[in-house]
Parts: sequence; structure tokens; C-alpha cells
Amino acid sequence: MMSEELPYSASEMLSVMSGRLLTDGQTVFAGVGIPLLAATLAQRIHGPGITILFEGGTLGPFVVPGELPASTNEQRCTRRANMLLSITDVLLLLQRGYVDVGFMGGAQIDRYGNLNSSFIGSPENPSVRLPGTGGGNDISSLTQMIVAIKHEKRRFVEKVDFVTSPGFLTGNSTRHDTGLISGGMYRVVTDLAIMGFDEMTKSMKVEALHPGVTAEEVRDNTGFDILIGKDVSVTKAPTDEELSVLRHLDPDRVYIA
Amino acid sequence: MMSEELPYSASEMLSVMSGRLLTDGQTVFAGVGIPLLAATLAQRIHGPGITILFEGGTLGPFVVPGELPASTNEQRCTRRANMLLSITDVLLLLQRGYVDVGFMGGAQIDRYGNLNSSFIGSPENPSVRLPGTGGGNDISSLTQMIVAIKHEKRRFVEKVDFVTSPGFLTGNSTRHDTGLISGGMYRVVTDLAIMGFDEMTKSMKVEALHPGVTAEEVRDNTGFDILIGKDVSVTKAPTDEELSVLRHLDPDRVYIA
Amino acid sequence: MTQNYLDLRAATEARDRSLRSKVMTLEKATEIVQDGDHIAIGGCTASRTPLAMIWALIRAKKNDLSISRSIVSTEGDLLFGSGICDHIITSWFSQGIVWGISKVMRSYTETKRAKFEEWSHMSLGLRYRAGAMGIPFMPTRAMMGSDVANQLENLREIECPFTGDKLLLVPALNPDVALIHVQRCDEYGNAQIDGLQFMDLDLAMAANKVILTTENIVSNDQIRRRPDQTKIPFLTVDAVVEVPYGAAPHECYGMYEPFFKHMDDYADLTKDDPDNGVAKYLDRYYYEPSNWPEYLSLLGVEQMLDATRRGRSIYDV
Amino acid sequence: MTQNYLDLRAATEARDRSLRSKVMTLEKATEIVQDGDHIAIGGCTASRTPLAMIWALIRAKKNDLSISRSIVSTEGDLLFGSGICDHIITSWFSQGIVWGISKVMRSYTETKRAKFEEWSHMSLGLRYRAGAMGIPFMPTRAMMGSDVANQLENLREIECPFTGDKLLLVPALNPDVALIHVQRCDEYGNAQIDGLQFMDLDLAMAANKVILTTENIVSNDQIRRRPDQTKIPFLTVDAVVEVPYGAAPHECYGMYEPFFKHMDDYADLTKDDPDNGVAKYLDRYYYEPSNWPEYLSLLGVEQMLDATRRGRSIYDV
Repeated sequence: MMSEELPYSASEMLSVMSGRLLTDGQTVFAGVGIPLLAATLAQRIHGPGITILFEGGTLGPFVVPGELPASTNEQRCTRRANMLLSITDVLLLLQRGYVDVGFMGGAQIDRYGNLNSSFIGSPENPSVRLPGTGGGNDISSLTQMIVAIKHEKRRFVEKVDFVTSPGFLTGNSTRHDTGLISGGMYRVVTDLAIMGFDEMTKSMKVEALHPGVTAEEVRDNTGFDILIGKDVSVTKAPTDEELSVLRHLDPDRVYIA
Repeated sequence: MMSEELPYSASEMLSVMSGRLLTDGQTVFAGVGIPLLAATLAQRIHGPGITILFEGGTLGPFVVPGELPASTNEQRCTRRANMLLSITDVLLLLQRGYVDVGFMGGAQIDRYGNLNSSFIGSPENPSVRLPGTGGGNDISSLTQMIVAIKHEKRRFVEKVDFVTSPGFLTGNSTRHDTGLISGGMYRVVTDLAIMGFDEMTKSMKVEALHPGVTAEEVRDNTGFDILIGKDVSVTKAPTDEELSVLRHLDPDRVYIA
Repeated sequence: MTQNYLDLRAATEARDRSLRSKVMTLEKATEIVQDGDHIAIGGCTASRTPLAMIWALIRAKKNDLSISRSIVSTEGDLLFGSGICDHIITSWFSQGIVWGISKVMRSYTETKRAKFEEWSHMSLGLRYRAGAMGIPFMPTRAMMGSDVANQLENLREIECPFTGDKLLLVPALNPDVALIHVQRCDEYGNAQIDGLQFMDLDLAMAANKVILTTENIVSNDQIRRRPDQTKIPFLTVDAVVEVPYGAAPHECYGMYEPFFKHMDDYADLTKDDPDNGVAKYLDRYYYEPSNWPEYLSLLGVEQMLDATRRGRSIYDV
Repeated sequence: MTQNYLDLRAATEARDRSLRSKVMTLEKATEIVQDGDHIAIGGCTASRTPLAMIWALIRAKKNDLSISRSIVSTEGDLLFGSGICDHIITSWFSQGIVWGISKVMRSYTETKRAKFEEWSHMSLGLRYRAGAMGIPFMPTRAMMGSDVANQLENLREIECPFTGDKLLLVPALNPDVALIHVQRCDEYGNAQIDGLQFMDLDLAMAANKVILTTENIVSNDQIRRRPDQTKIPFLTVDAVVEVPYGAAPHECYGMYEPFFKHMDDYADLTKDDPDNGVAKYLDRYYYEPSNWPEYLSLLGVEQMLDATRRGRSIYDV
């Protein structure tokens, strides 16, 4: 876990690190919260040509600092947008292949990058009925994914209780074989590290550690046997510029607290 | 054929007689020309609640007298319309079941009400390549049809050279068996008579003769053995009111000449 | 739920689809909804929710409704809590991300008093779209391989006869009634919708009947001046009810944003004892007021003005 | 014509879809079209036909194009007559009902110098829609049993796995390039289309590349003020060309009606000797002018003013 004296919160870390994964010119399907912050941060810092899509039906909005939307389905999401579409049509952009990256969170993730946002416990007798997939299943079925999630053992599990949003299913070619011939997990970003997936087995693998974090720490906070790449790099700490842009976007610290 | 001294043209006769077949409150998919005139006439005379659809994407327009559109796809069609839709969506209203009657013409019609507007002669080596189906095939596949056509032997043929718009195909249940489970020919209106179709065999049958026309005349102008109903009635001649509305709509006699 | 095509057509044919006034009261409009019906709700999450109509249906003590909606917010709690519905089909069900998981949804589903049937967002949209198009299914490339699909019975997989691709077929959904709230429409039901459309256009076309609530009834002349702005045609509409602030305390694009304070209070009320919380809320806001303006008075003029100021600001660009 | 899904995605992925200016000349835009391409044309009959772009493609002497359009008018004659295209896919092909059957179409098809591949109007629309949705086919209940369907090779029939209904599947159509003329768009390609939309929205989404011609380029600020009026998103667009009267002598909704006298003259010219008539027309209007304003000058200011007066009248209600 982050030590107390770091000059940024875990959420700020997630936003900065995942924002850096986006490339200029990409079209990014983002949920509200950290994904939206990360994509907007990327726009301001290095990717002015990044286009954000919201599942409520918004294409290419300018998010107004301090007026972050509470859902993807309200008018705040549409401010200075290039276009509004129906929900079904904006999601169909994924199926047509117009989206480069999907960007979301999740309650649980497993070794193969499957996400659960439906049930904690068995679906028949859950201990918690979660809110459900929303567009998550569609996004992860149809495009390359970045997941931003806090690194905790209860979240990083051997097998998710329920596959809401498919990652690589049970690894190897199982995702492709089930009919999901495009997309797949690209990166998982946490407050400890950045993970990718083994090219063959599709098992989760640490690609980079955040400054001051050890591989041991990552293992301790992961509920399955996570691969550690041989050439694990170390990320650069969030810069002052990044943090100040983030804090300008979310002055009330609704999402970055 | 109409004798010379009648106080109305064959096209006026077609417009009046087919307009009378529409009922108030119906939704009518109409082509330009006689179908449009007939539907508009019906609106003004007895069916103010009739809604006209054009395949260009217009729902419920008011046609302006003297500004009759030359096609269903131009702005004149949209004057004071209730809604404009895409072509595909307005045609899908037929498939969804929102249209009561389709209304069109055709170059050839046969015993089972199949229409040809594609080829005269064989499709491989036609003597005339006609303009094609447009929405005709969709309309006749998906709803009940009224056809307005001049009664000539070369138009009323045993078997059309090409089934552009399906009627009852080869009669009996063949239309239904091919997958067209709704719609079908309802009436064929000519300058001589009004035809329906035998309930069992689906062969064309004279239902009513226009004033002064004999069954013999109809037979002579029909290229197949047409059924004559036992209780053939006689239509009422176009009234002065009907003719004056028509001539007001088309003062330049573009379509009613 | 996959309706026979000829039955669907017969139901449509039986409706009076002529250009006629359909203006009526909320109370009268509730008679269009039959016990046991499947009702589709327009809008999404806390946006353009037809809350006035839902309010009237709850007061009319309907029974055994099933409901579908793109994303379900507080109206889902109230539908469960009032007992008029025990089956909701949606992709996401909670008040909104900032308020956390709905305790009422949890309480009702975890005790199995009600069912939350989960579909992916797009697949539910495609079900309405297939219904709107008069076809029995829509093919899609999503949802395969997931437990979301595994839990659903009414799906088919095929190999594409053109390409050999594996495809999932989702069945058409033709709701018995759709409830849609719009900024304006005429007395016949020609509706304009500003801003986000959500799934409402497909809903109107798919449903067997449509009840429109509207902030404002405008003249048919105004509609006919810009027919390319009409989003829902009168043909599909069976009732038009003028209800200002008909989505409050949710948002209506360009007119008012959510009544945030009220939404916070609701979350607080249902946090610790969701069953009693929702019951209290229903008593106070749904059963006790004698009419819609009284309901709005309880929300309070101050919140109305605040929500309206924020709502209008979207055009100040 | 049914494109492999992964190839389609790869082609889309390879395009620069960022928010960047795409403004260029007609001549430059012709370079986007490759010999052998399948080109979809927006508008319908004599409405919003992207004639300036077609004019430029004919002048650029493209080869071996195939073309699809909802309904084909005089531009089909010119595409055949110029030799840049010998295969047109459409539901109806002639100048317009009032001018009778196109003699040029007859001449070219009856002598088998060119092919007119006939689909029903809706089925062609559904092919574009499937292409726009990223699915390989769309089911429909039309066209079965007819010779229109019998003449086509690329169709499949299935029994619906939900209902047992017989359904026809029409294959997705993803054109290499779509040409679309609009009233206004910004430099990035966000387009507003007034009035009749025809099949243009599906076309833009289905195509691998899109060339927009526009009466007027407006600022991105203006677009962002009413994002619910954007009909085609910049993402899909590869070229933006500002061409006033870019559909003349056809119509552009709300701006000008068809140049009727010119259309009558064209019909006369091609009536008796269609091959020579169309060749003469091409010489005079397509090859001889050195630029688009010169072409418009040949149509004549008087006809421009008349068409414009009639065009604007649609809003005088």
C-alpha cells in the first residue's frame, strides 16, 4: 500500500498512470470517475487529439473542470460535445471497430483479466448483489481494455465469482474460441503496478512497478500467482503538472480523494 | 376503353376509384402520381385522419395543391409533414406493421397480382430494362396492396416477365409458404373495373365495373382468364366534388391528364 | 417475451393510429397499463425518467408488472418497494455511481423478493431495436463467453452463414407499454427530444403502446414547421400527458438537472433500513400528495429553481 | 462484398480518426478513391446528390468503380457514360418519374456494357445498416419469393431460431468510400443534415472512408453548441470539401430545388441518341469547365436563383 507521506492519493496515482497509457488520436470509451479523469488528463498533457465516448451517447465532449458528471447519462456529459447519439448507436461504434480503448473499473478481477461487477458470492445466493455490467460487458467484448482498480487481495482473485466483463476467460485462446475475436485486456493499472498479460497463456503479468513498490508487495496484495516479467520497469512518479491538472479538473476531490 | 365523351380522364377515374378504397384513420404508403393524388383526395373527401407515408422518409405531409412532388425523395414531399425519417426507417414501419395499405402502379400485373417493373422480355435479354422496384418489393412483401393501373392487355398478362413486387406468386398458399406471412394484394383498380382476388386460389376476380363498362370489355382487355364475381356491382361515377378536388390538387394536369 | 409476429401486427393494427388528440390526465393514462404487462421505461439512470407516470402507476396500485430500462436508478427502488413490480430487466441498477450500491435493490434481490435480470447495455438496446424493426432477433458480437449470457435463457448462438463468424442472437423485445418523458410534443404525440436520446426512439417503435409525458404540449403547426426535429411519430403514441417537471427529482435535458439535495436525502433515508426507508419515502412523496403539483411542492421551490438554473446552463455555451 | 470482420476493423484502425482538419479541394479528395473501389453515394434520386464529387471523379478518369445508392438518377447515366463505372447497385434507376425511363441506363444495360444490379429499397438500406453496426447480415421479412431475390447470389434464408419464421438474411455492405453532400459541417467533418436524411447516416458509419462535400464549412464551436444536431461524426470522415451548389442541378434540402429546366434539357439531349447525348453532356459540363464555378456558370445564374428561391420556400410555413 502507498505509504502515508506520498504527495498524491491512490486515486490520483491510478488516474495519472492509466492516462499515460493513452496515445494521441485514440478514441476512448470511458466510464465516469477515474477513467474520465485519466482520459481528460491525457488530453490536456500529451493527447489533444484523444476523443472520449460516454455510453450515455456522447461523442467528443469537453469536460468542464469542477463540473464532473456523476454518470455517463446526464447533460453534464454532453457539454461542448461534437455529437450526441443514442445509447445503442454509441455502443455500436465499439462493434463497428471505431473505438481504440475501453477504460473502466471493477469490483473483482482475476488472473485472466475477467471482471466482476455483478455478484459477490454465488449468483444464486450472493452476499452482495452489485449494480451490474452497464456497458462493461459490451466494451470488454469488443475492444482493447484498460482497467483501473485498487490493488487489494479481495479484488485480485484467482477466479471472479461471476464473469461480467470478459477478459481472456480461462486463458490461451478461450476468448477467441468463444466468438470474441477482437479486443481483449491490454493493461491493468493499480496503485502498485501496471500489469499486462502473457502473450500465450494470457495470465496476468507485472510490467512495471510504481516508484518505491516491490514485487513482493504486489504478490502480497494479489490473490493469485501473478507473473512478474523479467524486465519489469519502474514508472515515473506523477509529475506536478499532472497532479495540478487533475486537481484543477476535480477541485472538490469527488473522485481523486 | 373509356369512350371519348366522358367528363373525366382515365387517370382521374383511377384516382377517384382507388381513393374511395381508403378508410379514415389508415396509414397509407403511397408512391407519387396517382397513388398520392388518390390518397390526398381521400383525405379531403372522407378520410381526414388518413396518414400518408413516402419512401423518401416523410410521415404525414400536407400536399400543397399545384406543387405535387415529382418523386418521393424531394423536399416538396415534406411540406408540413409530421416527421422525417431515414429511408430505411420509414420502410421498416411496413415491417413493424404500422402501415395499413401500400399504394402503387406497375408496368405489368398478372393473374395472381404479381407486379413487374424491372424487365420487359427476359431478364437476361430484355427488350426494355425498366427502372426497377424502388420500394415496391418491400411494400408488397409487407402490407396489403392497392394497385392503380390502366387496363390494357399488354399490362394484364398471364404471367409477368419478372416478379418485382410479389402478389400471390403462383396462387393458393404460395405467398405464405415462401415466408411472406403478412400483406398481399387487396385490390387492383383500373379505368374499367375494380378487381379483388379469389379467397382460395388467389386468382384475380372482377368485383365491380365502372359505369358503362361491360364484363366483356374487361375480358377483352385482360391477357388472362379473369374471374368475374357473381355479384359484380357497378361503381358510382366520379362526382363533381371529387373531380374538382383532384383538379385543384393538380391544376397543371401533370398526373391526371 | 419474443412476441409472435402476426400477433404483434394484429395488436398494432387494432390501435387507432389516426391523427387525433390523445391528451389526458396521468390518472386516465394509467388505465392503458394492464396488470401483468411488460413496461419499458425511457431515459437512462437519472435522466428523462418518466417519474410522474411511474408515480401515477404506483398510486394506481398496478400489479405484477415487469419492467425494462437501459439503466435503472431510484425508480427501480420505488417500483420494487411499492410492490407493483418484482422483475426488472436492465444492465445496471443503482441510484447512481456517486451514491453507491442501491440498498433497496440489494434488499429485494438478495432476499429473492424480486428479480434483477441483467443484460449488457447494448444487448438490451438491440432487443428494443429488433422489436422496433419488426424482426425476431438481432445478431451481435458481444456478451459471448460471459456469465451475463450464461445466466440468460433466451439467447441463441449461430455460425454466420456468410462469414462463418460465431454470433449471438438476442431476441426482440416488444414491450406492452413504453413510458417516455419528452421536452415537448403536440396533442397527437409527435415528440421532440433535446439532447441525449438514450433508447427512446427504438422503445417507441418497439412497444405495443406508448404513453408520453411532456414538459409542454405545443401546437401541431410548430411540429410541422421542422418535421426533421420530430423524434417519435404520433402513430406510435396512445396517450399524451402534460406534466411540468415530470422527471423530477431526476433530470430533463436543458430544462433541469437532478435535484441533488433530494437525491442525497433519498440515499440517506434508504441506507440503513432500506425497506422502511423506501416505504416512508413512498408514503410521503407518492401516496400522501393529492396531485403532482403537491408532490413538487414537497420537493420544494428552492430545489426546483436550483435544478432549473443548472439545467438551462447547458445551452450557455 | 461481405468484408471479413477483422479486415474491416483493421482498415478502420489504420485511419487517423483524431480531431484534425480534413479540408481539401475536390481534386485532392479524388485521390481517396482507388480504381476498383466500391463507392456508395448519399442522397436519393435528385436530392443531395454529391454531384460535385462525382464530377471530380469523372474528370480524374477513375477506373472500374462499382457504385451503390438508394435510388440512382442522372448521375448514374454520367457514371456509365464516362466509363468510370460499369456496375451500379440500386433499387431504382432513371432520371425521375416525370422524365420516364432513362435512355442511357437502357442503352448501357440492354447492350450489356454495364450492369444494373437490382435490390429492394429497404434491403439495400439494411445492407448499409448491417455494415454500420459491424454485423455481417441483417434479417428481413421482405424480398422473399420475388425474382428480385432470385437474381441475387449473396442472400441466405434461415428459419428463425426463436420463432420458426422464415427470414431472409441480406449481407452487410461496407463501401470502400462513401460520398455524402451536406448543408454544413465543420473542418473536422462533424456534419449537420437538414430535412430528409435518406440512408446517409448508415452510409457514413458503414463505409471504410467518407468524403463530405458541404455547402458551407462552419466552426467547430457552432457544432458543439448543438451536438444533438450532428448527424455524421468527424471520426468517420476523411475529407471535407466546401462546394457551394455541390448538388446542382439536383436539389439540396432548404437551399435549392432541382434546376428543372436543366433537367428537362438533359432528358431531351439523351432521348434519341443516348450514347452521343450523354457524351455531349459530359464534354460540355464535365470536361470543358476548368473549375466548379465555371460549371455553375454553364448551368446559369438565372436557374441558380430560381432553384434557390424554390429551395428556401420549404421553411416559409
